[in-house]
Amino acid sequence: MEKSEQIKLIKERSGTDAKKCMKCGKCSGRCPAYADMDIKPHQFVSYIEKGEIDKLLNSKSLFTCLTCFACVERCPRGVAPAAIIEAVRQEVIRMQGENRVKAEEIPEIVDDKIPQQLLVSMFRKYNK
Amino acid sequence: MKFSYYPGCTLKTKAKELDIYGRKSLEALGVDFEEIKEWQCCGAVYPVAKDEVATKLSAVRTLAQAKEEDGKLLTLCSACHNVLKRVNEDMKSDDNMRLKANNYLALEEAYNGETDVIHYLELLRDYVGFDKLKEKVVKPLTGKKIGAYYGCLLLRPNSVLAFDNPENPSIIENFIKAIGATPVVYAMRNECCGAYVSVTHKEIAEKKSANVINSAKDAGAEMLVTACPLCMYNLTENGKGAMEVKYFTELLAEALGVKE
Amino acid sequence: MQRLENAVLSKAKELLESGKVSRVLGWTKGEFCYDVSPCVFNTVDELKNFVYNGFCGANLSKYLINESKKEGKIAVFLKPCDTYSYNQLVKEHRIKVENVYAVGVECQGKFDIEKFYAKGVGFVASVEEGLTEVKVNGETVLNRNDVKLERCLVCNKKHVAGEEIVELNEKLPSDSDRFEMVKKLEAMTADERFAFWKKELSKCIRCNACRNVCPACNCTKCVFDNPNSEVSAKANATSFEEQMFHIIRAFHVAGRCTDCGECSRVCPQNIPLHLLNRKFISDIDKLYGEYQAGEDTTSKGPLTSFTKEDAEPSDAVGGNK
Amino acid sequence: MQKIGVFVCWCGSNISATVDVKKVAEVLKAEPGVVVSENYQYMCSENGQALIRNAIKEHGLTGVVVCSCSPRMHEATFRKTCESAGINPYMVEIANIREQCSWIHKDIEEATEKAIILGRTAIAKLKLNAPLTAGESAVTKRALVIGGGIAGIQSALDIAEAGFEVDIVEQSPTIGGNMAKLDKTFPTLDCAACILTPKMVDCAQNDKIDIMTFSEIESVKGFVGNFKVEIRRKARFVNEKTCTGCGVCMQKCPAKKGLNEFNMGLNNRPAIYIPFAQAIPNVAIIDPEQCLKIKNGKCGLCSMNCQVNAIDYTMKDEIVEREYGAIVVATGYKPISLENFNEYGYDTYKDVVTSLEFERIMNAAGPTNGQLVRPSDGKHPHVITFIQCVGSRDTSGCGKPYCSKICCMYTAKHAMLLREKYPDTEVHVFYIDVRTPGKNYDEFFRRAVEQYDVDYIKGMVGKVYKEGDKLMVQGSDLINDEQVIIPSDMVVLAAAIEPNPSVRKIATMLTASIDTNNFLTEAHAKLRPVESPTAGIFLSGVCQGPKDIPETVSQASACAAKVIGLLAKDTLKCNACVAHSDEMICTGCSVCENVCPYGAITYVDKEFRLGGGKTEVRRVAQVNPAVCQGCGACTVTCPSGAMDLKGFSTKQIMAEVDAVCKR
Amino acid sequence: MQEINKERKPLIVAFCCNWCSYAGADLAGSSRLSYPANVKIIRVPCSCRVNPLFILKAFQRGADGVILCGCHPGDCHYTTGNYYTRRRMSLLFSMLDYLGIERERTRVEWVSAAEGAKFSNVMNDFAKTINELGENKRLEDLRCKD
Repeated sequence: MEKSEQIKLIKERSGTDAKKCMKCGKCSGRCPAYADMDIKPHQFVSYIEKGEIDKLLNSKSLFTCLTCFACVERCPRGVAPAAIIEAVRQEVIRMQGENRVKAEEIPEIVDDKIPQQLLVSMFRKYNK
Repeated sequence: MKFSYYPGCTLKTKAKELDIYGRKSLEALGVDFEEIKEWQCCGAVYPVAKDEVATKLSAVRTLAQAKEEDGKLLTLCSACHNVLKRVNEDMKSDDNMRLKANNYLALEEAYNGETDVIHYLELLRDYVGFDKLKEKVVKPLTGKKIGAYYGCLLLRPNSVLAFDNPENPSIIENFIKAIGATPVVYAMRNECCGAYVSVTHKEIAEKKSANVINSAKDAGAEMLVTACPLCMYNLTENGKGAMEVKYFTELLAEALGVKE
Repeated sequence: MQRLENAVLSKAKELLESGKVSRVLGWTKGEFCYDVSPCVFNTVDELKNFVYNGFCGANLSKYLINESKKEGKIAVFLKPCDTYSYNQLVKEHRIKVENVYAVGVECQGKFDIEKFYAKGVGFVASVEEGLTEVKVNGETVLNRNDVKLERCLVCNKKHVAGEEIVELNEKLPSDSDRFEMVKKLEAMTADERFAFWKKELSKCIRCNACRNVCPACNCTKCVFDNPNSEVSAKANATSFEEQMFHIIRAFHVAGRCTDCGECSRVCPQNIPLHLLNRKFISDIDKLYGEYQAGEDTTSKGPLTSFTKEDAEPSDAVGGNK
Repeated sequence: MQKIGVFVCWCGSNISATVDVKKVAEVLKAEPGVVVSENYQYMCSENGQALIRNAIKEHGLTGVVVCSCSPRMHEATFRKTCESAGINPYMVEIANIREQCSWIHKDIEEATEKAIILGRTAIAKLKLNAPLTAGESAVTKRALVIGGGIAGIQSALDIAEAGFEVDIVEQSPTIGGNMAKLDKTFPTLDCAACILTPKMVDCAQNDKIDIMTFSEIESVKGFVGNFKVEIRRKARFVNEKTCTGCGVCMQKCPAKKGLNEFNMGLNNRPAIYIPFAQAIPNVAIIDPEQCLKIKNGKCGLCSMNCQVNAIDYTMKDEIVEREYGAIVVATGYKPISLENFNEYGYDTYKDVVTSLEFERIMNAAGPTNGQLVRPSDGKHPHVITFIQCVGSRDTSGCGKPYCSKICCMYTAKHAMLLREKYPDTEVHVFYIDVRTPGKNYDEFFRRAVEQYDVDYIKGMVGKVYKEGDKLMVQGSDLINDEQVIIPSDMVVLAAAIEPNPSVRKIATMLTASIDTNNFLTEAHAKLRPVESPTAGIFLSGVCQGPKDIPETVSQASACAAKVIGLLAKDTLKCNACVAHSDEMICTGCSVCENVCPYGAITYVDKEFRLGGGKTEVRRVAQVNPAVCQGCGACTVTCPSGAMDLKGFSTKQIMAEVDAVCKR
Repeated sequence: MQEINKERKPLIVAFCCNWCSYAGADLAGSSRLSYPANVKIIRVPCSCRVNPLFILKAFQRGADGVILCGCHPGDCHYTTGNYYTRRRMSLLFSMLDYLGIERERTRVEWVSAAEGAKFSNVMNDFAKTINELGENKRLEDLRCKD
C-alpha cells in the first residue's frame, strides 16, 4: 500500500479532522497519561497532519493512552486526538504478528479478582 | 413502562453486588423491570475507529432486542452504558454504520437507534427522582463521608452520553445526599482509574488509582462509590486497599433496607 | 361509520342551534352516494342534506377565504389533511380566524370512485364503511385501502388546528412512503423521465381544475390570467406551455403546498400532479430539513428563509441522469 | 407610441475597430419606434451629448438608447444629458457594446451582429420604461444612540458637537459601560476613570444630549430620516430630577445584601444605591427585589431620610415616544458565562476569577480598595496564573469561534501591573498565540516579558484543581515539550466577550442584519464599516465586532460623522427603482415581508370598490419607497405577481429575454 | 432579420446581478478576456430578481442554456438576495432535471466584480457544455417558433 493511501485510511478511520487543530496544546494539558507517553496527544494530531506516520506506528503511547477521552472532551476545535491514537493503534494491531497479548499468557497475570470486562477490553485494545 | 434490565457479563460473575443490590433496590422502589431477553456482551469497549462494524454488532443486537421490548434499556456498568449508548448514537446518526449493521443482522425490522439507553443513576434521577428516593430511604447512611467516583465512561464524550456536566458533575453527589450520607467533592473524581492498561502496565494503573484515592482522602472522603467493575478493580487492587470502594447499588440497597 | 356521520351532524346542529355559529360549511348529498359536494348550511333544516362519508374528499378550507369575510361566524369541518391547508391560509392572512369555528373530523381515508370501478363494481349505489373494509351495494366486500385515494394511502397527518375534534376511532397509521413514486422517477434516466412527463402533461386540457381547487392557489388574480405577467395564455399554443404552467404552478406553491393532494383528485385527465409538488417537498426536506407546510401558523417557509451553508444548485440537483 | 433615438458610440476605435457602428445604427433605425439613429466618435463628450440633446428636441424623442460602454460607466452621464433636454432620466437604456462586445470579440461580423441584438434588446426594454421620479423624504434632525458605553458616549458627543440633538438610551442605571469598570488602559496605562468620567460629565452637561438610563427600546417604526421609537423608561423608584445623589439613603438602607453589579458581584450593595461614585446621572435607584418596603411594605427608611422627597415606591414604567433621523447602535459586550468551562473551576473555586473581576479587584475604587487579595480568604496571593482564550477561538460549541481581540493586551497589562505593584508575585500566562497588532502594542507585551519577568507559557490549561491551599494549574508547555502543574494562589481567566444579549432583539426591531455570533453586520466590510445595510442605522463599537478602546472611539467618531452627514440634509432622495405592489392583485399573504432585508414592506387593510356600490376590505402590501433598495427579492417570492420592480419590471425583463432570443 | 439569420448556433442567456457579476463581465471585457458571442447578458439588480419564469421563458423562446450569476453568498449588495436565489434555483433546477430536461442546461455561478477571469472562464466552459449538448432538442419540438 502506498504510504499516502495508508495515511488517508488512518485519517478516515479516526473520523476526525486534524486540520481543525489550532495547536493550543489543551489536549496534552488535560491528558492524565502524559507522563507515560513518548509522543503526546497534540503531537499525534500534528504528525498525522504532516504525514509522519512511521513515528506514530512505533510509539509507546499507543498502548499507554487510556482512551479516557479527556482530550476529546476539552478540545476547543472539536478535534479528537484519542480517535487518532486509536486509528493508529488499529493500524498496528491489525498487522501480522502484532498482537500484544497472547491468550496463553493470561493465567499468569490474572488474579482472581480481575473482572471479565477488563480482560475483554484489554484484548480489544491490544489484539486484532 | 417496563425497563429492559441489562446486566452485562461482569455483573454475573465478579461484580455480583452491583447486580444483586441493583435488582433488590429496583424492586423496593417499585420500578417495573425485567432482564432483557437473550442479551449478549456489549463488547466491553466502544470501538472508536470508524471502520469497525463487526465489533459493534453485539451491542446493536441488544439494542434492537430492547426496542422490541419497551424501548428502555437500563444499564448499570459504566462500560456497558458507554458502549451501548455510543453504538446507539451511531445507529441513529452514522449512515454507513446503520446500513452495514442492518444489512449484516438482517433483523425483521431495521434498527435505527430507537431505543433509549438509560443508566441506573439516570433512572434514579429522572424517573424515580432523588426527592422520591429520599422518602423511601429507611436506613439513611447519616454521617458517612462518601466520595463519588465518576471516572471516564459515564461522562465522556458528553456530546453523546449527555449524562452530566463532564467537568463538574453532580448526579452521584445528589444520590449520596438522597441516601442520607455526605458527599465529598474532590478534584480527581472524573479522572481515569487506569482502565485496561492495568494488565500490561500495572505501574500506570497504580499511579492513576493512587491519584484518585489521594485526592479523595485529602478532601476528607472515607469511602468511594462507583458504578464500574473495572474502576472497582483498579481502585481496590491497584489502590492497595487504601480506601474502601463500594458499588452505588450496594449503598442504595442498604439505605432502602433491602441489603440482607 | 354511520355513527361518525351522526356525530358530525349532531355537532353541526348543536353549533347552529346554540347560536355559536350562524352557518356551517360541510358537504351535501348529491344524486348518488359518491357525488357529494361542499355546501354552506344556514339553518338546522337545511342540514337534512348534510353528509359525511368516504366520498367527502373535498378540502373545505379554501372556501373559508370568502366565507369568513361574511357576516357572522361559520363552523367548518376539517379532516386532518385539511387542517394543514387551514393553518397555511391563516398564516397567509387569507382567513379571518375570528369568524371561524373549526372542528376537526375523523378521517380514515377517502375514496377514489375510479378504484371501485377498477375492482369491477359497475355502479356504486351504497357503501357501508368499516375501518378496514367497505361493503359496496350491500354485497361486495372490499379492502378499504384498495379504494382509497392515493393521498390517503400515504397519509399520516394529524389534526393541527380546530377548536375541537369529532373522532370516534383513532386514525389508522400508514406505513407507505409518500415519496416512493418521486424516488422511482428520480431513479429513471432523464430520457425516461422526459417521456413520462411528456405523456402525462400532454393530456392537460388547461381546465384549471387543479388551480381552482388548490388551497395554496388562492390569488385574487392568477399570473396566468394576468396579461401583465407575460405568461398569461388564453389556450395552450404548445405543450411547452403546459409544462410551464405546471412547473410555475408547482413553484408558486413550493414551500406552501401542504401535500393535500386535491390537484390530483380533481384532475379530469388523471395527471399525477401531486408528483410535482412532492418533488419540491422531498427536495426541501432533503436540502433544508424536514418542513411540513401548515403545521403551524407562524413559521417562515423554506423559500423565504435560508442558511449560509445551504447547498449550491449544482449540488442540489440529484437523481439519475 | 414612443419616439426612440438610438445613439451608437465609436468610443474612438475601442468599439468601431470590431463593431461596424454604421451598420448597427442603420439596422437599428429600421426597428419599430426608432425615429432617429446616429453614430458618433465619442458620445460621452460634450459634442456627443449635444448631439443627443439636439435630437431629442428636433424629433421630440420620448426615449433614448445609447449603444456604448458599460452602463456602470456612463449611464448616469446620459441620464443627466436627457434630463437637461427635458425627458425623464429613466427613459434611457444603455446597450453595452464595448465591455461585453467589442472588447471580447475579434470577428467583426460576429461582433456587429451581437451589437445589433444588444441594441434591439435595449430598445425592447425601453419601450416598456416609464418615467420614474425618485421620491424625497424629510429628515428628522435628531439622533438616537442605543447604549451608553464609551462608544455611545463618543458618538453622542460628536453628533451634539455638530449641533444636532442626541438621545442616549442606556439599559443600566448609569452610562459608562464596561470601560467605567476598568482600572488602567493599555498600552499607555492611564487610568480608565480619569479619561472616561470627564466625557460622561460632558454628556450630562451638553444641552443637546438627553440621557435616558435604566431604559430600553420598546419598538422601532419608520425608516431612514423618519424613525419613530418607543422607549421604556423603567421605574427606578427615585425621582431623577429631584434626587441630588447625596447618598444618605444608601447609608440608612437596612437591606444590604444585593450583589454589587458594578463590582461584578464581588461585594454587596444596599437595596437603594448609586452604582458608583462618578455615575451619570448621579442619582439613586431602588432594586425592587431587595427593597423591604416594596417587597413587604415594611421599612421606608430611605424615604424618611430623603431631604428632597425623591423616593416614590409606587413608580411605574413609562413609555416615551421620540422621533429620530438616524439611529446608532452601541450596545457593546459582556464576558461570556463560563458554565461550559468547568475544567478551569470557575464555579467551584472562589479564587478563580474572570479578567473583568480582576479589574475590579485591582481598582482603587473596587471592592478591595485596590488591595490585591484572594476572594476566598482575603490573603495576599503570591502566584497568579492567567489563562487566555477561555472560550475564544472555540469551535467545539462550548465557546465562541472568533478571537476576542482584547484579551492578549489586557492580560499583558494585568501581568505588568501586578509585577509593578507587587514585586513579590510570580505571574504565569498560558497562551495559544499572543496577538498584538496595533501601535505600541507588541512593545507593550514584550515589556511584560522582558522588564517585568512575566512567565509566558505557550500551551493551554487542561485542568485546574485544588490541592490543599493551592490551585493546581495543569497545562501544556509546548515549547519545553512538557506537562506543567503550577501551584497557584489565584487564577485569572480571560473570558471571551460576546455582544450584549439585548442586541438580537434590538437588531430585529431595526431590521439590521446580524451574524451567527450576534455581531451586527456592516453594509460593506471594508468600504462601509460603520453603516448597517439598513439605511439610517449606524454601528458603533463592539456591537459590530471585538474592539479595544482606541478602535472603539475611532469607530464611534466615524459613525458620528456618517450620522452628521445624514442629519445635515433636509431631505433624502430615494432610490427610484423600487418595488411596488399592485393592490388589485395583492392577496396580503405576507410572504414578501419575509424576504425583504430592509423591512420596507408593511400591510394595510384597505377598502376597495367592487362596483354596484359594494366595497370590500382587503389586506394589501405597501412598499415604502424611502426604505426599499430595489433588490427584487419580493417580486419572485410573490405568488400572485402583484409585486413588481420599477425599472426592472417583469415585462421589461421578459421583453429583453424575447429580444435576446430572437433569431 | 434576414442578414443575421444564418446557421443556428446554440444560444446562451446569462442573467447577471448589477453589483458583482455584471461588473465581473465588464472587467472581463476591459481585460480583453474573450468568451463566445452567443452569450447574451441581461442585467438585473440582484440575482434574486430572477424569476423562474424568466428562465423558462428563455428556453421557450429558443435559448439552449441559461446561466444565472450573482455575488458570492455572503457578499450580496442587498445582504441576503443570493441566499434566496440559491434555494430557488436549487429547487427549480432539480425540478427541470426531474422533468427530464438536461441538467447541464442550467447553471448558477457566483462571480464577484473582481473575477473578470472567472467570468470569462465560466462562460467559455458553459458555452462548451452547451455546444456539446447541442440544440435544446428536448424542447425543440415543444417549442413555440415565432
